[in-house]
Formats: sequence, structure tokens, C-alpha cells
Amino acid sequence: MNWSEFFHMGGYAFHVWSCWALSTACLLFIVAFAKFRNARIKRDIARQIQREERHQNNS
Amino acid sequence: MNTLLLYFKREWQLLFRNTGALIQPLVFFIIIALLFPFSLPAEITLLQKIGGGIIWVAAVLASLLSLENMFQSDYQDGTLEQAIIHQRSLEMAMLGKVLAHWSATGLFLTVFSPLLCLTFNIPSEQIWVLFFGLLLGTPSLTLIGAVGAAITVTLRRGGVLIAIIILPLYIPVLIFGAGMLSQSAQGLEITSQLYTLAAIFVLAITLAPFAIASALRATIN
Amino acid sequence: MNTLLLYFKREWQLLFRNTGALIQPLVFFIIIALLFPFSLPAEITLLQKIGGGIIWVAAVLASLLSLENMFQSDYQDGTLEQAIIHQRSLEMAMLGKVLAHWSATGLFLTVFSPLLCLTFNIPSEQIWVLFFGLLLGTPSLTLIGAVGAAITVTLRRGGVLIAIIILPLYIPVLIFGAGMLSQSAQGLEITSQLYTLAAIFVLAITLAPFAIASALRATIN
Amino acid sequence: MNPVSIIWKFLVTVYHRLGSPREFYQIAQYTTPIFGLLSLVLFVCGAYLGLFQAPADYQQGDSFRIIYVHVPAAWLSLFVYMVMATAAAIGIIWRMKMAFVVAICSAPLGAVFTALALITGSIWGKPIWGTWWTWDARLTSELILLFLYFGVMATYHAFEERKTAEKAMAMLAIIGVVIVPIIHYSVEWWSSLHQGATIFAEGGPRMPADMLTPLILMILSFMFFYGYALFLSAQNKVLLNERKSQWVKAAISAAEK
Amino acid sequence: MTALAATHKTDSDQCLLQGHDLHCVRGERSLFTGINVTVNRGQCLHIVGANGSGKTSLLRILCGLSSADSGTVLWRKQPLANNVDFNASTAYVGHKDGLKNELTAIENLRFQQQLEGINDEQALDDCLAQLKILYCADLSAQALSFGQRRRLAFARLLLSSKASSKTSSKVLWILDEPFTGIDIHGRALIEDLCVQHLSDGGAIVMTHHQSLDQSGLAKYRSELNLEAHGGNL
Amino acid sequence: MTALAATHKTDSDQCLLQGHDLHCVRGERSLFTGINVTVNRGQCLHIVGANGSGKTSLLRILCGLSSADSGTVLWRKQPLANNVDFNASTAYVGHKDGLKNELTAIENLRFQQQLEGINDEQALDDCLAQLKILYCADLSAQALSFGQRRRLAFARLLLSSKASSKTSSKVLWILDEPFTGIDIHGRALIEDLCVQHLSDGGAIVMTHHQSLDQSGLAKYRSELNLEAHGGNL
Amino acid sequence: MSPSQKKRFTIIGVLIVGISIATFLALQAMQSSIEYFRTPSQIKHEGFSSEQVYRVAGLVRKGSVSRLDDGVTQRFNVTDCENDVTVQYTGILPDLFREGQAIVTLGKINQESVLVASQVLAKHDENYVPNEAADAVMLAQANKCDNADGAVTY
Ligand code: HEM
Ligand SMILES: Nc1ncnc2c1ncn2[C@@H]1O[C@H](COP(=O)(O)OP(=O)(O)OP(=O)(O)O)[C@@H](O)[C@H]1O
Ligand SMILES: Nc1ncnc2c1ncn2[C@@H]1O[C@H](COP(=O)(O)OP(=O)(O)OP(=O)(O)O)[C@@H](O)[C@H]1O
Ligand SMILES: [Mg+2]
Ligand SMILES: [Mg+2]
Repeated sequence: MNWSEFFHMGGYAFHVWSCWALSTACLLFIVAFAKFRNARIKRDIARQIQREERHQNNS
Repeated sequence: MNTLLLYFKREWQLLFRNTGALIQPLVFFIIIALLFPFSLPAEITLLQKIGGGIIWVAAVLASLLSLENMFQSDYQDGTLEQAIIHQRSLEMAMLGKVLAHWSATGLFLTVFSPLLCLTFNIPSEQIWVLFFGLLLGTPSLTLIGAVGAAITVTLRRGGVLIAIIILPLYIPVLIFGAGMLSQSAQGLEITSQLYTLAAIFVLAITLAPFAIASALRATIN
Repeated sequence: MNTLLLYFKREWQLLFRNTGALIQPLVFFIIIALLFPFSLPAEITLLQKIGGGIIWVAAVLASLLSLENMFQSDYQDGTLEQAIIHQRSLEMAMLGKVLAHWSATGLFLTVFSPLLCLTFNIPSEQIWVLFFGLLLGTPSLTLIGAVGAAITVTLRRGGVLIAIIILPLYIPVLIFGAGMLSQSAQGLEITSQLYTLAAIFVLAITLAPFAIASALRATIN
Repeated sequence: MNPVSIIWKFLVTVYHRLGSPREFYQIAQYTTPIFGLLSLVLFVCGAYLGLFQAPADYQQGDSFRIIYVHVPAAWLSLFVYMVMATAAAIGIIWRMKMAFVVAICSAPLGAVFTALALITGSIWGKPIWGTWWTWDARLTSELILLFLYFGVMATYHAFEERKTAEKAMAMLAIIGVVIVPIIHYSVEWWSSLHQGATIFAEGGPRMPADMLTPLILMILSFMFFYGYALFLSAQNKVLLNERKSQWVKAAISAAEK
Repeated sequence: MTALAATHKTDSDQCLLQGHDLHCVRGERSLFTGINVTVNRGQCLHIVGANGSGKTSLLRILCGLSSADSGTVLWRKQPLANNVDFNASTAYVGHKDGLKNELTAIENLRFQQQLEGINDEQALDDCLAQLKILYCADLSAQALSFGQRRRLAFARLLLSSKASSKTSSKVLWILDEPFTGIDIHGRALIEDLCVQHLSDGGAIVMTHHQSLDQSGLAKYRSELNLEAHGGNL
Repeated sequence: MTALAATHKTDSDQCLLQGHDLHCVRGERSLFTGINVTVNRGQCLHIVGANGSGKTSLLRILCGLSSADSGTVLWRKQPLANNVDFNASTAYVGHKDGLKNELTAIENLRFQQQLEGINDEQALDDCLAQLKILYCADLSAQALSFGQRRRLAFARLLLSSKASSKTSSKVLWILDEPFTGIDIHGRALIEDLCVQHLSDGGAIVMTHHQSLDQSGLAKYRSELNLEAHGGNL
Repeated sequence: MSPSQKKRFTIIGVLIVGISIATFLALQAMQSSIEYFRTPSQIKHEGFSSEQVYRVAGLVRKGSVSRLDDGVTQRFNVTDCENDVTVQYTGILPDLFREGQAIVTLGKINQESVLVASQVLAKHDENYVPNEAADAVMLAQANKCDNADGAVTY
């Protein structure tokens, strides 16, 4: 089997590849989104800790 | 049981005080009956064909839209709090309320549906199918809807949320109810749909009171 | 003018706080779009034929149903009293509110109508007719409706009364709006309808603010 | 001590450890990468076998390869709902904090799987059935499932007070569980356009092994992926919920240095 | 009233409501922690604290409307949840009146009475008369003035406390700022009613912003200061 | 604040609000008849009367929300209807707070400020701080306790009174039971604010069920007893 | 029994009764399954009205597929092996369309008893078979009616 035949998928290239691409993209998006949010939450909490420390030093 | 009757009675008393609320479904119906002929192309058979479906949609919308008020005013004036504290069986009390609510929306609607059918020129065998379908379907709609209303009672404009929550549970009733209609139009059996609607109703009336009561207890605090 | 903008802004702020209220028309639309396929007999061309009419009816219903909330919550929490006492121009303030309200219901609806048309398989020339019809018609609906809402603001469940008061004034808009659609489907001119809709709109926007303000002053005491 | 009671004790310990946000957070830090890795390996194997090795179907030709994403997504859409509803019930009955976290984190994942099942099904249906949508029982009920997920998410976010939001969301999730058997049995109860069961059909799978193996691999991969994503977002949620507590601050400060 | 006293004084158990180690969190804030309360017959527990210190929250926890974040509330040594006896023996008057605007004053009362399975028009009139609002019996609740509404809410409380059916006499009153909007005469009236209730063996939990030292309730009073319980404002 | 005093003290006209022969009927009942009131700068008119005697009704007539059945209300010798100057110079705090539940405390204030065409975040904070509710600035009004809401309503009043734009400083405060639900400290606070306002040349019309003799307002006070004005209860 | 316990028992009783009735009704409903489509035999026996839209399902009769003169309209018979309905359709047929394939068609039946379809859908079954082994299966499928000794249900 050669590659072009493989990508052609017996005439169903659009259907098969769009499904697979969409699914992989969704899964990747879920992970990326979670990681991104994790970083942001951690950053926010760290900032908050710093603010509290500053506050304590002041008073 | 006594509680149920009392709440049923009070709800009706309140409705009678407020004729507006009482005639709401009727007005809604008339509106729909009026608006569609005005807005559809002038084909006589068209209304006849889609009339039943429109009536079912109207029924679903009417119950959906009257839901927001079901517990909201009780919550705002504090009578709901009182019921939670004092009622030995909040389930019964709320069931009474919901049934009163149904009799003022669903039952009304059902009773008036043949009239609407006549304006749509729907054949008379179908009118009966529609009538019994609505009679069996609307209580389920109100009961299911009441659960959604109870979940969203503390939210100020919960109407949309109710719609989102409740819609998935309404669709089956609509499918079977309206499906019955198009089946009978083709001369097919409708017993299976009737049984399904009945099953949904029995399930709703046993489970909904508990769901409503616990939703109210959980969200009001 | 400043007052108008401020009230417009605040109304939007409130809507944003309450995503529920914001997406209300959209949800309503989706519900209508969903319910009809479930409840109509399975003919593909049917939806296409009645789609435009359904969308107009949906628009009318959506404005009708969102009216009840327009002044009610302001009245209940006392902000309306404050506005009456403090506002130099209650007319402007209320116009701001009403326009915000329109932009959240009518405008939204109009913007989403092409999408709905697609799901109903409506041909693309008709989509434009529908779009401009709604754009011109919905502001009139909201303005006229606001007068009704103002008259009934002190009533607890004024919704029905609004409907009864307002409906006769809505029907002309509906007739010309939906008429435009069926005219264009037959390939006829639609300018006369457009002019009529525009005339109704101009009349409504000049008179409604005064009517609203005096209705509010008269009913709240 | 008999083995049953040992296992029981072990389960109870796990339950209690997972029940505390802090312990959960610590356990999750080890388990998350394992789940992710497993999922990735299974996915690569499944994709290779499914796209290169599996023979084309006699009727559908190569278009049948959509099965390797459609079926895992469809199964997961149901599986996730069951997990969500179970967690919600546990949360309501035993007032376990972590159960609510699991439930609310599952909802968006389930919605994505449901949407995937719908979209891939539609794309597949276009060449095979000749339409991408029809109001048939399986498709309609799956659509309702999507709305249910939306409803659960919307309910959670509508409330300001978290405790109330959790309870309200949980209640809706539990009520909605009726849809799961309806979806699963829809093809048997109603004469439907969608095909019946292939894998758990009477008399064994209606599919040769070289088509079936990649399918199983893909399903497992999706399962592990769900676990992985759930751990990730549950960790986020725990951090967010407990951000005022001492251990979170300590953990974050430690990570900063 | 004496009937109520007679039946219940014989109980060996004087203790009605107990709260153990109550802790309440709202949003991000911890309102109070480690609150232990006991309410006995003949006792009026006065909860004091600044605005926003959590008085209303505590009352709502005590009457089962909301649940504490930790700690337990016991009614006659039984947990509160699904406790039918508790529902029958407690009355709550909060910031919201619990009146239906559409119904007249007397219809509002009548509904309460019917719930308890009684039918006694005389009792309704008596309650209204006791709170000096008999003259608005046939006004819809909407038309009542702020103070009249509060009085009506109190009349309802009174009605259900008087009820002579087996289980439904309210032993415990939970009152959230009961004197709000009520004039001087009315206040004296209500204080008298409370004293009467207490001396009949009932109990009261209330919040009020002024001191009760001058009032007739002084000798039944015990005070719980929320600001002493670690809320961080 | 002194600016307000300076600009207005020069007015030859000390008389702000006048009511002539006011008569109010509700339903079948005549609440009061023949009421004549004059409110001058530096004066606090205290309206007293039992519950339901018509205090709130009178206040609403005086601020133009409802109209008397006979008699006239004049603002600086001009009739009240469509009187832009009146709208700009009066502030009313009634039983309803006029707060939007969806907005946070500070957003509620900010809207009021914007209406007057001002943009000054500092002033918002100041008003909240003055009423000791700065710590709930970012809570939505829904989450506030009863007393906190009342304080916030007062903060709004203060904000618009302080406003320095030409016409919009509120000279006349109309307060319906302003101390409802407010704790002792808060009450002292608000009394001080009122005294401040009066000594700056403002005027106050208020109802309150207790006597003002003990408070700082005593020396500005004049009393109007509604029960002396022929209402037939 | 204390009142609280009594309440609990009542609740459980109500739940059991309610759910069992619902189950019974649901089972009754299953007995007469809800139909998404009708078979050619049903059309034959119950007659038809030309106003109505019908959804008919069955196998494509072996050797019945033909193209009309206009070159785009196709005609074929749909059968449940006992009765046939002639279907006429203008448009693109699904890829799976072939002799012996189970299909669902939607349309009105005209005066000549021909179903003028507005939609033709193929119904795929649950069998997956590799290409190499296909010939025998396909033959069996196409000849299904010859092998069957009664109505075939879909
Ligand atoms: C929008 C269209 C579609 C939707 C919503 C959909 C939905 C589903 C769902 C929810 C399941 C899981 C059922 C269960 O676990 O009980 C499923 C399974 C399946 N679907 Fe679809 N589907 C669609 C289209 C298709 C198409 C076009 C095909 C192929 C012809 C297909 C083939 C399958 C197969 C083979 C299974 C696995 C059956 C098994 O459990 O063994 N689906 N689908
Ligand atoms: N979501 C929230 N986030 C933060 N704080 C909240 C939230 N909801 C409520 N609160 C706070 O909880 C407290 C509720 O107090 P509560 O109503 O019990 O006070 P209270 O003692 O009755 O006051 P008052 O004397 O004013 O009636 C308030 O301080 C309020 O600000
Ligand atoms: N429709 C009506 N019919 C008869 N009486 C009415 C009607 N509407 C209002 N009233 C009476 O008018 C009075 C309204 O009084 P208002 O609210 O002004 O009293 P208030 O002095 O402010 O009392 P409070 O101290 O309780 O606030 C009440 O006595 C009420 O009963
Ligand atoms: Mg309070
Ligand atoms: Mg008053």
C-alpha cells in the first residue's frame, strides 16, 4: 500500500480524516486547556500569597 | 393528604385573586392560534397538517413559561421558608401546589385544545388523539418542570436555566405525544405511545415530589 | 442623552451579571427550532415552507415574554422609585432601558435568525428579507411592549394583561413583517411593507418614552 | 484475617484518602502521568492497527475506520454520565466534597465526548445512510444527552454559593440518569436507522479479530484519557476551592522555590 | 396556654435544642466557629452581634433551613434532618413575612390554621385582636403598612402556638429581629406575648440589636455574642 | 460639605418644602386630614404615629411618589410635579433599598455616581468606609445581610449628598425608618451623619418609632404626630 | 413507630408502588414497539392515502433497479420478501445502496401506487466483514429473499 492510496482512504478521505482530526484535536484541546488553567490558578495563588506576605510585613 | 388538598386549594384561591394568572394559558393559546394564521402563507391544508404539532409545541411552551412563577413568589415572600420549617411533608405540600398549577395550565390547555383544533380544521378523530395525549402528557410536563423550577428558585432570572435543564426531559414527552398524532394520521396504532406517556406520568408523579422537596431544601439556605 | 446611555449601560451590566437573561432569546430560539422538528410530521419541505412564519412568531413571543421582567424587578427592589424621584428625565432613562432590552432580545434574535433559517432550509434571498424585516420590526415590538409593561408594573403576574393590551398593536407589525416574507417568496415587491414597518417604528420611538414615563408615574404610588 | 475483609479495608482506606481534597491532590500527582502515558500508548497502537492493519469493510470500505473514534466517543459519553451521576449521588448522600469535584469536572468532558459522538456519527452517516441527520431514536436521545450535560454545567455556574451550586448540579445529574439506558437500548426498543450492537451482540462480536482489536485498544485509550483529563481538571478544581487553605499555600510556595 | 404548660412541664427533659461546635462559612469568609448553644424550656436566648456577624445565618442553621459547614444541631437529642417532631414544634419569623400579598389578613391566618387541621374562626379574630390589627382583617396583605405586616406575621406565630391539636403547639420560637418596624405599643405587646410563652414553658431564640435589660424578657434572657466566636470580618 | 453649606446659607429662602392641608385616603379609610408641614433648612421633621397611621404614605406624598387626595405640596414655593430642581435636591430611603441584587456593593454606588456625571472611585470607597462596610465592597448585594443592605442604601444617599456638581447635591433627605435593622454602632454613625447634614444646612424628614430625645438629633427636631390629625383607625 | 419512622416507611412504600407501576406500563409499551417506519406488507394491507407521507423500509428487490429516461430518476422495488412497493427517486443515492440492501424511504404514494421518495436512506446492519470474505456474504445478502421462507423484518 502506498501513502497516497492510504490518504485517499478509498474515496472516504474527507470523512475519515475529519473525524480522526477532530477527535484528536478535541482531546489535545482538553489537555491543553487544563494545563493552561492549572498554570493560571497556580500563578494567581502565588500572587495572593505574596500580597498577604507584603501585607503582614507592613502591619 | 390533607396538606396536599390545602395547598391545592390555596393555590387556586391565589389564582382566583389574580385572574391574570388564571387565564394565562387560554390567552397564550389564543395568541398562538392568532399569530400562526397571520404569519403563514395562505394554504388551507397547511394549518391542518401542522396544527396538531403546533398545539403540542404551544402546550410545551405554555408549561415552560409558567414554571418560573411556580415557586418564585413563594420564595420571595417567605411562605416557602415557612413551609420548609413547618410542613411535616413538604413533598405533599408541593405536590398540591404543582397539581393546582397543572390544573390551571395543562388541564385548561387540554380542555381548550379541541376548540383550537376546530380553528385549524383538524379532523375529529385526531382531536381525540390530541386531547388524550395532552391529558396524559401535560401533567408530566408540569411535574418535570416543577423540579427544574425548584432547582432554580433562588436565582433571580432562572427562566432560561429552567428551560435548559428541563428541555431534555420534555423532548421525550413531546416526541411521544406529537408522534401519536402523526401516527394516527397515518392510521397506525397508538397504544404503545399511550403506554409510554402513562409510564412517564407515573414515574414523574412518584419521583417528582421528592425531587422537588429536596431541591428546595438544598437551594434555599 | 447621558442618562440614556447610563441606563443602557447598566441594563447591559445587569444582563452580563446574569448570563441567563442574556442568552434568553437565543435559548428561546433554539427551543422553538428544536421543538418543531420533534412535533411535525416528517416532511423535509414542510419546515422550509413554514420556517419564516415560525421565526416571526418566535420573535413576537420572545419579545412578549421578556416584557414582564422589564420593569418588574426594578419596581420590586425600589430602583424604579429612586429613578422617579431623582431622574430629571425619566423618559430618557426608560428609553435607555428599553433600548438595552431590545438589543438583548430583538437584536440578538435578528442576528441569529439566519442561522435558524439555515436549519429550516430557507432559501437565501428570503433570509435577507427576514433579517431586515426583523431588524425593523423588533424595535417597534419592544417599544410598544414596554408601554404595556409599564402600565402593569405594579401587578404581580401582569404578564397576561400585558399580552392582552399589547397584542392588538403587535399584529400589524406581524402582518407586515411576515407578509413581506410570503410576498418575496412569490417574487413580489416588498417596499410598501418596508415603509409601513419604518413608519410604525418612528411613531413608536417618539411616543413610547412619554407613554412609558407617565404610565410609571401614574401606577407607582 | 480473611482476604475479603482485607480488600474491604483497603477500599475503605482508598475511599477516605480520595475523599479528602488534600490527599486526593497528592495521590493525583502520581496517578495523573500514569493515566496520560497509558492513554497515549494505547492511542498510538490503536491508531496504527486501525488505520494501517485493519482490513476495509466489505460494504463501507475504508469509511468504516471512523468506527475507531466514533464508538469510543459514544461509549465514553455514556460512561462519563454514569460516573458523574454516581459521584453526584455519593456527594449528596455521604456529603463527600471530592465527589462533587469529580462530578462537576466530568460534565465538560462528557459533553465533549457526546459532541464528538454526534459529529463523527453525522460525518459517517452522510456517505453510509445518505443523510447526516434524521430524527431517529438513537440520534435524538444522544442529542438530549448533550443538552443534559449543558444543563448540568449551566446549573453549576448559575449559583454564586458553591455549596448550593454543587447540590443543585448533583440533583440534576441524578435525575438525568434515565437517559442512559434509553440511549443504549434505543436501537432495540425502536426500529431505528442506527445499527444494533456489534461488540456485545448475541453470539459474540459481529466483527473479525483484526478489526476488533484496534477498536478495543481505542476504547481503552479513551477511558484512560478520561481518567487523565479528570485528574487534571479535578486538581485544578481542588486548588481553586481550597485556595484559602494552608496546605495549598504551602504546596504552591514549595513549588515556587 | 395553661394546657401547653401542664402537658410539657411533666417532661423530665427540659432541653429542647442543642447546637454543638457550629461552624459557618459564607463565600470565602468564616462567619463563626465553635458555637455551642443549648436552649431549655423557659429560656430566651438572645443572639447579639454587629451587622453581618452572622446572626441570621445562625438562626437559619438552628431551624434547619440551612446546614452548618460542620457541627450538629439536635432537637430533643435527635438530629434535625427529617425530624417531624421538630417541624411541628418550631416557629420561625424572619426578615421575610411569609404572607401572601393576594390574600387578606384573615385568609393568611386561616390557611395556617387549616394546615393544623383546625377550623375556628374565633381564634383567628382573637389573634388579630391580640396584636391590635383586627381592623385590617379584611385588607389584602399588600395594602398593609410595614408594621402591620410584621404584626400579622406575629399573629400567625401566635395562632400556631395556641393550636390545641396534639403535636402542633410550637414550643420553640425563633425570631429574627422581631421588633423591626413595630411601634412602641406593639413592642410592649409582643414582649408580653413572649414572656407569656416563656412562662408557659416555651423557649425563644431571638436576635435584636438593642439590649433586653429594660424589657420584661430580662429575667429569662441569656446572651450569645457572636463577635466572641472568632468570625473574621 | 462646607461647600454645600456656604452656597446655600446665602439663600434668602430658608423654607424648602411645604405641605398645605394634605389629605390622604387609602381604600375606604381616611388616613389623615388637614396636615400642614413646613420643612426649613437645618430642621429635622420627625413624623410619629402608630403602625398604619400613614407615615409612609405622607412621606411618599411629600417626595412626589404619590399624590395627595387634596392639598398641595410646594418645593421652594413651586409645585412639585415635573419640578426638575426638586428631583435633583431630594433623596429618599424607604423600606425598599433600591439596590440591584446582581451588582456588587460598589457597582451599585458607582451607578448612582455616574448618573450625576461624576467619576471618582475614591468617593465610593469613602462612603462605604464611612458606613463601615468597605469590607463588603465586592460582594454582590444579594449576599449582604439585612443591616448591611440598609447601610449600603445609606451610603448611596451620602454619595449623592456629597456630590459636588452644580445642582445635584441633595438638600432634603426623606428617610422612612432609617434605623431599621441597623446595630447600635451603626445607628450612632447614621445619627452623626444626619447631624452633620443638618448643620450643613440640609433638612431631613424622617419617621422612627422611638423618641429622638436621647439622640444627637434632639436639638434639630420638630415633631408631627399623625394621630392628632384625624385619621380614623 | 415514631412519626419520623412512619414517614420514612410511607416514602419507601410509595416509591416501590410507583416504580413498579411505571415499569409495568413501560413493558406494555415495549410489547407494541414504536415504529420509525412501515413495511411494504403493511402498506399493502392497510391501503394508503395519497395525502400522507410514508416512511417505508425493506430490502432492495434483486434485479429491480432501473433508470428512467431522464437519466437521473431511478426506480426500484422495496420488499419485505412478501410484498413490494415501487419507489421512484431523483437524487444521489447513499453509497451503500445496492441490491439486497436494507433501506428506508420517505415520500408520498401517487395514483399509480409508486412511492415518490424525497429521501432514501440505507440501513447498515451490525455485521462488519473484511473485503476478502465479502463475496459470499454479499451473495447471501442479495439472495436473502430467495433463501427466506417468510417476511423479513427490519
Ligand atoms: C449522528 C449520528 C450518530 C450518533 C449520534 C450515534 C451514536 C451512537 C452511540 C450513543 C453509540 C453507543 C451506544 C451504546 O453504547 O449502547 C453508538 C454506537 C455505535 N455506532 Fe453510532 N451514532 C451515529 C452514527 C453512526 C453511524 C453512521 C454508524 C455506522 C454506520 C454508527 C455505528 C456505530 C457502531 C458500530 C456502534 C457500536 C455499537 C456497539 O455498541 O457495539 N453510528 N453510536
Ligand atoms: N457569598 C458570600 N461571600 C462572602 N460573604 C458572604 C457571602 N454571603 C454572605 N456573606 C456574608 O455573610 C454574612 C451574613 O450575615 P447574616 O445575614 O447572618 O448577618 P446578620 O448578623 O443577620 O446581620 P444583620 O444584623 O445585618 O441582619 C454577611 O456578613 C455577608 O456579608
Ligand atoms: N386599599 C386599602 N384599603 C384600606 N386601607 C388601606 C388600603 N391601602 C392601605 N391602607 C391602609 O393605609 C395605611 C398605610 O399606612 P402607611 O404604610 O403609611 O403606614 P405607616 O404609618 O408607615 O405604618 P408603619 O409604621 O407600619 O410603617 C395602613 O393602615 C393600611 O391599612
Ligand atoms: Mg440578620
Ligand atoms: Mg411605614
